[in-house]
Amino acid sequence: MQTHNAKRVEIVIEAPLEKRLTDALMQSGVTGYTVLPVLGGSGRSGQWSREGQIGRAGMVTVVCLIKPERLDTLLDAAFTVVSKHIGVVSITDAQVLRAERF
Amino acid sequence: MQTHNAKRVEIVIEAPLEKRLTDALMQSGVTGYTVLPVLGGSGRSGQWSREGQIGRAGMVTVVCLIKPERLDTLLDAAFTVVSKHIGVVSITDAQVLRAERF
Amino acid sequence: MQTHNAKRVEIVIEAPLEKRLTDALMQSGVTGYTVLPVLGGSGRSGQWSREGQIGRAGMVTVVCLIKPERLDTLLDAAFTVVSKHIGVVSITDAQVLRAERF
Amino acid sequence: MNEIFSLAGANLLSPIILSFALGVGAALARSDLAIPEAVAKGMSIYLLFAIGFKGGVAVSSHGVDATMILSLFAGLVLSFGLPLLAFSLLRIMTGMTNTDAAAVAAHYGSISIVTFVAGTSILEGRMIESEGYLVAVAAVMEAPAILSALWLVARGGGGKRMEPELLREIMLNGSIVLLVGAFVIGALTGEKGLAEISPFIVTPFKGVLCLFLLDMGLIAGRGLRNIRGVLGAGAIGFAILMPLLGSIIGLGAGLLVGLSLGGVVLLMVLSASASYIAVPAAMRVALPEANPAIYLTLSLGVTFPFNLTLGIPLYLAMAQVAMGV
Amino acid sequence: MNEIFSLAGANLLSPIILSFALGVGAALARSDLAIPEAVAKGMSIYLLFAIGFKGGVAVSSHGVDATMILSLFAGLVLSFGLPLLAFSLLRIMTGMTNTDAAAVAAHYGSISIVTFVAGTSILEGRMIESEGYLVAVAAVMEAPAILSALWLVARGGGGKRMEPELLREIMLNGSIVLLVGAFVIGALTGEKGLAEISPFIVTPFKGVLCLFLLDMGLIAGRGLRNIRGVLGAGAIGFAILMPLLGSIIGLGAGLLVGLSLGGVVLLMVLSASASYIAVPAAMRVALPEANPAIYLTLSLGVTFPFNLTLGIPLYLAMAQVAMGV
Amino acid sequence: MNEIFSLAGANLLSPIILSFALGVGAALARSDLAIPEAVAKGMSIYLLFAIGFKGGVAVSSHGVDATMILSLFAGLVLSFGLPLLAFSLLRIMTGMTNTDAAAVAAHYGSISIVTFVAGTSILEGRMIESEGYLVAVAAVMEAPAILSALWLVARGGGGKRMEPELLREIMLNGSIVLLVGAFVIGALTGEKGLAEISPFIVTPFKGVLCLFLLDMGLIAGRGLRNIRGVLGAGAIGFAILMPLLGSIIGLGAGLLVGLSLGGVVLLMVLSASASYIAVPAAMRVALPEANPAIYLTLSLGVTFPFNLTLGIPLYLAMAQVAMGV
Ligand SMILES: Nc1ncnc2c1ncn2[C@@H]1O[C@H](COP(=O)(O)O)[C@@H](O)[C@H]1O
Ligand SMILES: Nc1ncnc2c1ncn2[C@@H]1O[C@H](COP(=O)(O)O)[C@@H](O)[C@H]1O
Ligand SMILES: Nc1ncnc2c1ncn2[C@@H]1O[C@H](COP(=O)(O)O)[C@@H](O)[C@H]1O
Ligand code: NA
Ligand code: NA
Ligand code: NA
Repeated sequence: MQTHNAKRVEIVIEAPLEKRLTDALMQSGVTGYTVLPVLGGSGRSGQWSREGQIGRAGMVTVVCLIKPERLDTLLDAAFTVVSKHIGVVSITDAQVLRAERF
Repeated sequence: MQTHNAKRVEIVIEAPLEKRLTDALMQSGVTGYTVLPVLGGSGRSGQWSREGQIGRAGMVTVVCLIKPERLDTLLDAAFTVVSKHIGVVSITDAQVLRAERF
Repeated sequence: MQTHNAKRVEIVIEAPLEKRLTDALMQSGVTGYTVLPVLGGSGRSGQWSREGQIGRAGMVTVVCLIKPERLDTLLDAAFTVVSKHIGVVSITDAQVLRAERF
Repeated sequence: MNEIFSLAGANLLSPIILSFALGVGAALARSDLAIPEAVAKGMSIYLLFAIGFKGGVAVSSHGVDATMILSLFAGLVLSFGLPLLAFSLLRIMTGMTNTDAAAVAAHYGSISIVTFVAGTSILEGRMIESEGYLVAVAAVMEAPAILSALWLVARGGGGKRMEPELLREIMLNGSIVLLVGAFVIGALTGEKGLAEISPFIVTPFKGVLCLFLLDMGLIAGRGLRNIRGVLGAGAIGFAILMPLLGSIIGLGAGLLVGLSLGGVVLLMVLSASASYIAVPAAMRVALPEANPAIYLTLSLGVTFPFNLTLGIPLYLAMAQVAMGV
Repeated sequence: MNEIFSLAGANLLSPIILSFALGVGAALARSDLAIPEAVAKGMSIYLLFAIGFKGGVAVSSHGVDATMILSLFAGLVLSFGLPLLAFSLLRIMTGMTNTDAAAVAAHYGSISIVTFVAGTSILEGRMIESEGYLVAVAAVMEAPAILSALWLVARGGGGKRMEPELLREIMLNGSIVLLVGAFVIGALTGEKGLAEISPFIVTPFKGVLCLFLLDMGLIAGRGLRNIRGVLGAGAIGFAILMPLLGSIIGLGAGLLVGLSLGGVVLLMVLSASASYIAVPAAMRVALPEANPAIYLTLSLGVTFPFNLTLGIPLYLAMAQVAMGV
Repeated sequence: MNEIFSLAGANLLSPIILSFALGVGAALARSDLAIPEAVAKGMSIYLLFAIGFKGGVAVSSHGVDATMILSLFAGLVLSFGLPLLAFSLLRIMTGMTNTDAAAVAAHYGSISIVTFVAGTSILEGRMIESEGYLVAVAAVMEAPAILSALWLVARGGGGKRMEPELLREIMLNGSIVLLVGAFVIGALTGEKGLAEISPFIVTPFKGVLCLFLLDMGLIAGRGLRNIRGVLGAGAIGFAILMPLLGSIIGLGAGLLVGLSLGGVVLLMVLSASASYIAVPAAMRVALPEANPAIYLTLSLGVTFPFNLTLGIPLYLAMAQVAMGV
């Protein structure tokens, strides 16, 4: 089956920032994203778990598939939101079906 | 540690289709898959969030690790279920431990 | 934007083992990880779904981004926990922002 | 007419309706108020169990009779038939595709159990009795409309055929199984069983319904926020006209069958209400080309609030006039 | 014998058991009815809190006495000892590996708190009093069986040793902590505390239990669907024989200790019941080579429904005969 | 003084406080006891709805008067003003950065609705009446403190300006909307509405509060486990001193406004309590550089338990002395 090159960007970020991040992504020309729940994790700012959260904000993972040429615009947009906050950004090479969608 | 080439296929699809998709995958010779919950997302068919869902069906992500040579069969099988529905399919190159499992 | 090579390790494992796994990862020098919930799946030990779980232990996915040179130490550490249990390990090449974090 | 509005007015001031309104308002104002999905699903399980159980208990003390059999049959006919009316109206009033129209039609042939519960609640508040087995009628009306809709598409050359697996899924849909199962448990254990668990399923019922309707309001409000893009005036008109027509047909059926005033009103409510749980899920599998935004917004964003606020008091008044009580 | 069956019959017609049956039926028919995980966990927290609290209140009005101490001790001995019996039976009746047999044995030495609650409920329905501290005995019986099982494997050369971390986890398992904690709170606040919260933990209790058992039924039913592949006749026989033997040993222990009729029955129920929450989780860590499908299906798919329907009435009848009441 | 301790002692033996203690203990012992997130959120929605509704009903039977308007105004002033005091104290007592101090200050100007509910509960237990509209005062006090904190940072050259989107989010925060919305529904439907749903929102309230506080205890306990690394003695001292000062200021305000004994105590409790829901979420967006471990641990790990156990009885005694009753 015909597949097309794409980038898969995965951003782990605090839940209260989710809307700001996805708005920034959409503005940068992204056509879609998927938000996954996160149970817990650990990083520079320490360990946390969803059940141990006060106010239960926690974190989410936003996954975004895009055409490779759009990566830089996306990262710039994401970075304005992510930079000062708790979270990480990773990118993998991917293939997608139905390239016209991305 | 010894690792082996594999493909990681990630399919975001409507929850009512989950069983049809995993049945199709198993029939295409896949030996396993993992289903992750999805909180929300956006795509050609608009934006949605799990808490804003009526009937609360929502979407799920199905992740499937396979031997590279089985990719095409898998994609064909997945595509019969996914094609007319809301959802996306992406593929990444991966390495797995214990290749005899896949 | 400047990105850096990294490995993305994804481990699907039984929930009662989560703490043992993340402790082992941290001891192997990993600086962070993210735990995602799993709704269900299928593998050599059969099919299961979170809602069909007695005691509701289920499985989780642990995602870990690391510097490539640390991969082997990580896999060794993970393997001591995963080997006898139900679960799979996969690795993908990735890029990360802010390499100093990993 | 005056009486209808004063009843509607009284109705509007009940905590149940105000909770719904709070939800709609919060969603329109884009508050982040949200009921966790698991809690909302838990409440709907509670409501289905309670309403089914109470219906079964009512039948156990009342017994099976001809009216009951006839009512179940009437429910079947209505659920099969109403989609045909809805489909014709949609073809006249809107520019929807065949498939979209059929999908919407399926929703209006099926029922909304929460609208039914609200109707029961309003009748209770006015001390009007109704036949317990109408819960079973509600269950019977859930699924047939889906078959009619698929037939409508197939006839139009859509080439749809019913997979047996889908049929099984529709009939064994969780909410139907729970409603019918609780009904049977209620019928088997009767008043004695009810006495054991009524502090759980009867006394707190209305309060749980408030929180549940708060959530429905939040969802409906989010739907309304997007209404402009999705729906034209014709479609919105349909979502008001169809329940009115449905209620009149339900009135006729109820009179024919010989139900009591309360029973007639509830059959009208069932006919007038539109599904937003079982049918949407089935449509995603059976008619994936149909646009979910259309049928969900019409059913939950327009018809549901209309029935909850103006519809039910109106149907009660209509039944009172028709039955001369 | 007749009496047993008529009691079992009455029991079978309670909403609690019928809810369980509804769950089993829905699962066997492959309905998509499901209770969200969070709601099920919430209900189990509610049940543990309520049952612990009520037990503590009973002790606070009754005081600590020698029978209580002896009962706790009996619970310890039973939980340590029953796995040895179970293990021997399994080696005789089935072809399971050493590890699988030890894992199953751990489940049968430990207890099922829901079976205990159902027992309490049936006693209450028949106006039979029981000692409140049996809740504490239940808590005491949760964990020791796990140690016995690990010893059985180690002895067989499995080379298992107890990590201290695992021991801590087992002893501080959430359900044990909650049960014991609520017991202590109940004992400290007594009738006064109970009066404050009884509209939450007493009156709606049975209703919540219905929904909880609906969920247990769904899970048990899903397990039963896979029973053929996993279990032979020997294993299924074990899952019926073991609770019977356990109940007889519990009967002896209860008589020795000097419990009341109700207390004896509950000790029998504890001995006869098999864990499906604390022990499976511990087994995944301690004996990962053991096949979870085996122990879960036996415990929840066979023994749990057996105890719920036939077992408890039988144990009550046995105790009545033995105690001549 | 004696009286305070005996009241505190009685208070400590209530199921509510003991449930909190159980949670703290379980977390400190690293038990895996946990309340699912969705259930905890469901309970907090229940509590907010119930407390808001009851407040509204109280106002509907009592009517709007000058004291009510003054109290709302006092709440506004307190919420804007207390952060300034808190900030100054923090700069003196600790070495926190400007941003951290401002973030902590926001929490102490805002309120903890659960502390408020516990206060209501203790007053009820002692048959002390209070003005129903204090619920509205609580709602009014949630957000202004956040603005003060942002102003403190901006003034310090932090270059923060309030995005309008953030302001909207803060004002339409789910818990504020629910509390105010339920208050309005209660005010509109009055005693009649309350009668319909009181078996849901009144009778089981205390029991739900127990489970909710169990969860709060678990969270607070997990926070306390990490207290050493995060907080020095100065910060911990602040978390005890600030509520005391806050309560004295609240006392003054309550006397000035002319509230009843119960009303004064509740205003003291509001002033003394620190937010741990609305404010932390706002801080993550508005002041991401502030360390959440600091403000969460102080607010929930130190001040919340202090208020719950010693604080509330103390504030009641202080008010009794000051008002000579
Ligand atoms: N190396 C990593 N691999 C995977 N996830 C990470 C990693 N580092 C941080 N995270 C996730 O990002 C969150 C915030 O990280 P940090 O900003 O470093 O505290 C953590 O709680 C984890 O969920
Ligand atoms: N570019 C994308 N990246 C990640 N997820 C996507 C993307 N496009 C669509 N999705 C996901 O797939 C769902 C359906 O997409 P669509 O069929 O385009 O409406 C969305 O709700 C998202 O969860
Ligand atoms: N090929 C696979 N692709 C993705 N997930 C898998 C695969 N095989 C197993 N898994 C996941 O790992 C779990 C345990 O696998 P197993 O140990 O093979 O029973 C399954 O329930 C799945 O969630
Ligand atoms: Na209808
Ligand atoms: Na046992
Ligand atoms: Na305050």
